[in-house]
Amino acid sequence: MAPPLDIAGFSVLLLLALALLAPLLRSVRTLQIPLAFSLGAAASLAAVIAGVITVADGSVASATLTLGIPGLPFHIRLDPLAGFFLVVIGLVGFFVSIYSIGYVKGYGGVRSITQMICFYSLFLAGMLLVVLADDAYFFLVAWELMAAASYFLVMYEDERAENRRAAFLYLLIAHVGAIAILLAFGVMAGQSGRGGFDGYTFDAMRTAHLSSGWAAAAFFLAFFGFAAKAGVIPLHVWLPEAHPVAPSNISALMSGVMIKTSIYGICRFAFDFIKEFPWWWGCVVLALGLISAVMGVLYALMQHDLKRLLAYHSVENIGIILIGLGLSMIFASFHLPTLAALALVAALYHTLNHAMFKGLLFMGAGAVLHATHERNMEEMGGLIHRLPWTAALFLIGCVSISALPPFNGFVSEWLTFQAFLLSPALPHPLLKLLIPLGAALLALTGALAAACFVKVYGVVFLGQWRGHQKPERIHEVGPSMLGGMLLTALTCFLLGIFPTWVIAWLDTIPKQLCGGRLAESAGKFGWMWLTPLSHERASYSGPVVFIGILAVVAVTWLLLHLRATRVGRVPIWDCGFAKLTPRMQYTASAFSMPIRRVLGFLFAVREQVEIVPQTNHPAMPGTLQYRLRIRDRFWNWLYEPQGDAAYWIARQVGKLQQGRIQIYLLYSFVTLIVLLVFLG
Amino acid sequence: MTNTLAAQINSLLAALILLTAFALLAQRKIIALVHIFAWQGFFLALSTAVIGFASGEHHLYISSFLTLGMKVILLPYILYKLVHKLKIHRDIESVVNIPTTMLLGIALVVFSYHLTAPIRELSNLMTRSTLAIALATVMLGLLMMVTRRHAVTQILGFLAMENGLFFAATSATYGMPMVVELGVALDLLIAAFIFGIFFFHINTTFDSLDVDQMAKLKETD
Amino acid sequence: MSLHPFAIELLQLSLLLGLAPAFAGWVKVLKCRVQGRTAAGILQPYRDIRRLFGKDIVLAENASWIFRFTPYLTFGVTVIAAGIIPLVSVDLPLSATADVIALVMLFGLIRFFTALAGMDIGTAFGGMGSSREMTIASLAEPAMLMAIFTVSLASNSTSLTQMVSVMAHAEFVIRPSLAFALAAFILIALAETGRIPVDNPATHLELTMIHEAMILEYSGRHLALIEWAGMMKLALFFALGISAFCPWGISPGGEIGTLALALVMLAVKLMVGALVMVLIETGLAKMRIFRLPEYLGSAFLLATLGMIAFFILE
Amino acid sequence: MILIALLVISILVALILAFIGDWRYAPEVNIGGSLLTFIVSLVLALQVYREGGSIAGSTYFFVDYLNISLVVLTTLVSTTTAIFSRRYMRVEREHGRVGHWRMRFYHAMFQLFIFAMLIALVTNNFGVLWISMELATLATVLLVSLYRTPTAIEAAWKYFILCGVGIAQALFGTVLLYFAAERVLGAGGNALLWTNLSRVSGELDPTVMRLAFVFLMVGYGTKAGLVPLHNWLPDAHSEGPTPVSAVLSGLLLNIALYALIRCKALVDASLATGFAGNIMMGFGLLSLLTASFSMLRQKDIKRLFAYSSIEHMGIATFAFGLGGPIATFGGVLHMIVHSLAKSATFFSVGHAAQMHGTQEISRIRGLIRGNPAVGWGMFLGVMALAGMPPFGIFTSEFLILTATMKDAPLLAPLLLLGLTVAFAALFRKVQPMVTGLIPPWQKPLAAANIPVFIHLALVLILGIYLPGFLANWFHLAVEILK
Repeated sequence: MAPPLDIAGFSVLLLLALALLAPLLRSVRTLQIPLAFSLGAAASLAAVIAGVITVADGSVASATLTLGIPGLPFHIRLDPLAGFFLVVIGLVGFFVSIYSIGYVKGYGGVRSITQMICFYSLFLAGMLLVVLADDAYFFLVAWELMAAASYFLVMYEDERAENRRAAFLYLLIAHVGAIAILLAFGVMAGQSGRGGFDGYTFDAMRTAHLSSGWAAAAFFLAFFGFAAKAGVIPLHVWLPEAHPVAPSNISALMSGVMIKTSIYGICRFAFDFIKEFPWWWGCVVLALGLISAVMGVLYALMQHDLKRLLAYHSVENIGIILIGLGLSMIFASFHLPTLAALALVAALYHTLNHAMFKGLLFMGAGAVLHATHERNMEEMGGLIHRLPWTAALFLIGCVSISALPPFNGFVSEWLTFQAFLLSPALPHPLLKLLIPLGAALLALTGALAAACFVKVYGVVFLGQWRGHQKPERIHEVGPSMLGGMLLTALTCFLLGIFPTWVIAWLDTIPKQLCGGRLAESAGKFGWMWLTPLSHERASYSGPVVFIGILAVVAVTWLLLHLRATRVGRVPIWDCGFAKLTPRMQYTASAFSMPIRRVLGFLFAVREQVEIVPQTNHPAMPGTLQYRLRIRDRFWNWLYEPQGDAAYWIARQVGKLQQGRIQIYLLYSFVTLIVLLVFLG
Repeated sequence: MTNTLAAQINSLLAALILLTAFALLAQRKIIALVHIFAWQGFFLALSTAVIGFASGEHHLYISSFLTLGMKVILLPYILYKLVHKLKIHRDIESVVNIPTTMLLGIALVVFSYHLTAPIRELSNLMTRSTLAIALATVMLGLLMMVTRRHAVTQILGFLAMENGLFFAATSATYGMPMVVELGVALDLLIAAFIFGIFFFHINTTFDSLDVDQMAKLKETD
Repeated sequence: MSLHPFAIELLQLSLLLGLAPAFAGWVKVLKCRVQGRTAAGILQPYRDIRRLFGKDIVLAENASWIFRFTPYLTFGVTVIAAGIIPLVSVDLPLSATADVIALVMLFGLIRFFTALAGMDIGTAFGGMGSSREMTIASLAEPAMLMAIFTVSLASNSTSLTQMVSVMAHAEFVIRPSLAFALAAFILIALAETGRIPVDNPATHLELTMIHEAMILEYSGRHLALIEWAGMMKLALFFALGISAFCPWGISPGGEIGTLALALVMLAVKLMVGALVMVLIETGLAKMRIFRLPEYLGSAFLLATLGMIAFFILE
Repeated sequence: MILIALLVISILVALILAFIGDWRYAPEVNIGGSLLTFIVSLVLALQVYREGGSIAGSTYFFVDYLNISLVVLTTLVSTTTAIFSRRYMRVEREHGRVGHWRMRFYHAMFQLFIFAMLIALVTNNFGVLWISMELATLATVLLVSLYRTPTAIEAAWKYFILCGVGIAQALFGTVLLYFAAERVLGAGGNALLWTNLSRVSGELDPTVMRLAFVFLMVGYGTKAGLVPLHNWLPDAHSEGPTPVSAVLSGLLLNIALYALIRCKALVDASLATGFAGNIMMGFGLLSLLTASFSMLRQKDIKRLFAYSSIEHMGIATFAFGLGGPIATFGGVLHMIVHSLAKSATFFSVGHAAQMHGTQEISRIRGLIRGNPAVGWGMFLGVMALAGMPPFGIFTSEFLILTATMKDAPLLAPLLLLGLTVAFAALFRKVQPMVTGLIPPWQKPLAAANIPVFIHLALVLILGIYLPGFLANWFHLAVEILK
């Protein structure tokens, strides 16, 4: 069996080759899409294998390519952390590639499939390389490759203005982040004490000893950059713009894995490079995580564009992941390795889980879009009758993301809760007190997420069709799309049922990063029982819960069906109201109205009600129009001022170029004089 | 002829050059400006010759002749012709308040003296004290270009700067190496050719040589 | 002699399954007495359920499988939950399958599907019910967990058996943190089980109903399952409160004697608890939905105070 | 002597072109001549590489690692530009914007310009360097005003006057330099030779050198288009024919910067302080910030890229000012990749303007759909200019930024600001032009794509695979500047 690094390298090369040869594939006409995406799937699978092996045996392998600047050739390295993210990227990549075979067909004839294939594989390759890179330069190259490829994919339907706008915003914020990361590397290299190009290797940064000030500078520059990519509030504004307008298979990749690469980066910087850091770093990460989680889910609740809503949920889940990371950093800074390990595992586990169910949900949204050509939830309803399979799979996604047992989202959130409740172990009195309060916010997030997905599923799949076009036109999507979703859903389920195995597998990462281990305590009672620290503390058994519920349901069902009872199908009763029309159903906006009322102060909400009173009786309005506009407050708090400032400065600068040559001569004259004066 | 005498003559000529520079700043009539410029060239050539004679640097004669040929005869002639061809020999340019310009000019002279003082200490040439004048001439030429609005006067300012540079070369180091001198002369020639063309273009497109009309390319709003 | 743990498990399950309606009946009786009405008797709920099981099912045309699946799931999850909370003995095998957080999430699962069922038919009422239910839940759940976390911090564990045994063997002292937490828990329990002042189980007035609005379209055995599960849920919340905050007398093992004692204690506690709830319900009127945030907020405040008190005073 | 051959060829071609005038194969002659110089320069480069160090061609000319790399660059870009201008100027003629006489003039002046730049690069004598800089200016002045439109003439006039004045100051600086050198090396031509000066630079008198550097800085800074001496640049670049803009941006600015860093090397040696470096860093930052903010409001596509040239010159100047092996390496690399990317971008810009019959950004739309090669050419070129990897400009900016973070961390935020604004401005302007649907007024065009993609390929290669010999080449160049 080839060493994992080779397998990973093979997968990357395969993808790059695919990107380069995409134009040639055009010759195989109908086979073009299946061929390309099955190659993509194969590459992803290879990445998964490489990752799984590496994480399992905790091996570290590195190599140096002949590319790059001499003196600074491209270094690649595959350690458990990298391996784990290979698995995340690879798994979603695999499922999405399968899904894409069907999905991309929809673009056939309309747009350049070659372009899609090319950037798709570049995008995957970029993400894999980000994880594999082992020197600052190569990392940034991969990082920007990823950004650029996804930028072009967001631009894929570029005749629509919203796509162009979103793509621009996305690329801009991504680039600012990239420069921040670059500066962070600059700090590390500068302080690493190694001269020349040698300082840019990650080895140098691992061995670097930074003064606390420089360390903080490096970490927070990097954190800023990664947060910009992850969509941490308040740097999230691009995310709900870019993810919805991208093709859905791309949205799945972006939301599912791309934003996770920044989690990888934060782990690298904090645990691998800097290692020794003060506790308040963790607090900052934790705080931002909490804010992102709560605000993210609240904004999500306010949306009625399906994909936009899912995008805001990515903000929320990144928040949850950061909560785990922050806790882990806090514990690590007080040298509590086991607790740090628990929090870190929680974070990583949620990373994996979110990748799965968010991928699943975006694929589902894609299927809905594919079938209805509609993103506005207010125009949907009752799709469970038209798309039974999609509906079933989407439901699994909803249950998982709502952190409900027995699916995977629950396990990682449960672990995060456990980490929260370990705060008494901290020597710092204030933290002891404050951290559990964070748990309440996490609980709030979970509950709101559940509410939000009841809304999504209820409005999109349940009830009656609200749209204008005939619902009979809508048909279930093809096998490859269903297949991709099915596999993802299955993974969600397995990750929820067998956490002990996953944790045992993950164990090498906390061991490598914060010296703590979890496996033997977590799996002490066998695969059925998950006991993170000890069985007295807490225990959970996915299998038993699942089997138990299943058994009871089955038994009751059987008992109740011994006697044949008639099931009469009748019109809706609804307390005997007559003439019920689909327009009378609760809409998405209506569903979230109570929460909008309760927490409205967090948004820039503008509600308008126009009543046109009927002529004969004022109490009976003829028509009633209701308009609702909800804007992200961060726009006019943070972004608009910046833009205005930039243009103001630009106007001032423009005055330099005012046309008369004498003035220009004066500039040069004055410059000369000034320089001469300040010469002495 | 002793070096002291040569030095004195040279200083005298330097003074005259400075005077002409100020005259250029002050003069309103285009045609007169051309004459003053010619005089400046003449003094320049003369001083170069004197220095060459006194210091025995005979290549200075060549540059002296070059100067005479170019800046006293050729360029003024070209300008004269152009001015007549373009029928602007009567033009009187409105110059923004001359006294201030003069004061500025004096300030510049003082400033350039202050700048060249340390160099003066280093040098042991008899011409070392005139370097200040040379720099002053350069700056006055620049000042002229800033204050004037007529294409021809701007060119004259430019040429005055060139004079100053040439004078600086002679006074600081008894002239640049020959190849450089020749090259500069060549460039000057081409430049003359080009601004000649320009005068026609500008005149035909804007039917006047007032450069203030050429302010279309701007970014203010 | 002592019972085998699994025997205890079975005992507890059958007790809850069997006696939950009786408990619900008991509550109704009490309520009638307090409000000066004549009661239908403790056994009324049994009759209701039997009648419903007997009936045929009437389904709206566009009801999907989710609508039909929900009652079974609700019932199943409730039964599992019933097996998890230790009532009479600490030595409860199933109790390890889910700690208190998982338990809350299990109730969340029920709510999730009930709300979906509410939206499945596509009526205004169903949507309204689901919307309100989820809103209230999302405000209640944090407070709920905070209240419980106080206890789990005190017993530094989230596993129910551990919490119970720690609390049971703690010498009886007034712990301000627990007092606060208990108060919060009661408020939340009222909200979660859909009682006044949050919801009114005995109404079908569109403006007041929340939980009822979601299950409006149910009939026959589906409704029976939901009702039954609801009664068990009520009992379970009492049980949860009792075992979290005042588990005294619960049997450490399986000896018949202690078990018997524990049973008696439990019965007494339940009755008292029911009385308390009835008094609250009679004393208060149902709130407007948009006053609920204040109500739940105060519950959250109490829970938080409890936690702070734990760190500061203990 | 190859070196002489290089110069002779270009001047001969210039004369021939002036002679044959608007013969229908004149463009091919132009291309051939440039190609020939390119090949010769390659040979020369090979020789330098084999013999190592610097070849003193004669007392007047010499070649070392630094200027040979620029020579090769110059000849290469001039070749590709010639190829581009063949198509481009044909279209211009069809549109009737240039006539018979002007074509002759255009070709002759183009080669003369190349000739001047080559001399400036390979000369050993600071005086001659100055002369050839002036010559290069004069050669391009009338190219800028080729179209004879009022704005073109205005631009050319400003270019002529401002650069003339600037260069005059440089001459004064040279005089002072000569003054300082003469007192060490004695009078006569040898006192201005780089080879001698660099040998004795330690002994040059600091006060004089300080004074000299100020004048040289202002002088050559004007030609390098550093703020606040830059005002001629956007006008000249936007009004001239696109091939001229390409070489002005791509080459002439480089030459000016080259002169500047040569002077800096001497001044640093004699002063042994950061004086020159600080001044250059100041100019660099100012240029970067001013230019990037100006880009936000440009309405004319060629002005936009003119400002981006200022921005990149600013970055390079800053890098050289910062000094140190990594930053200087970055600076040299930046000069090269920038001129490749910028001229490539100008090529596509020229065609885009021809397709839409205007240089107004707001009227150029849907390029990729209209003409994929042009559209992608411009898009990729802009990505390169904006500093996106894997293009070479990212490499140099990476090195410069990280070096800044090490040596002058407090300036890093300013760089960050400048680069961000420039990035935003570029994409804000260019994205709408290349994407979207084809506007009705767009006309099809047979574009010259080879030059664009040659350049972009080179920039790409320099970004992901800098060949070993090239790298230590640059390292040696950096050594020279120490």
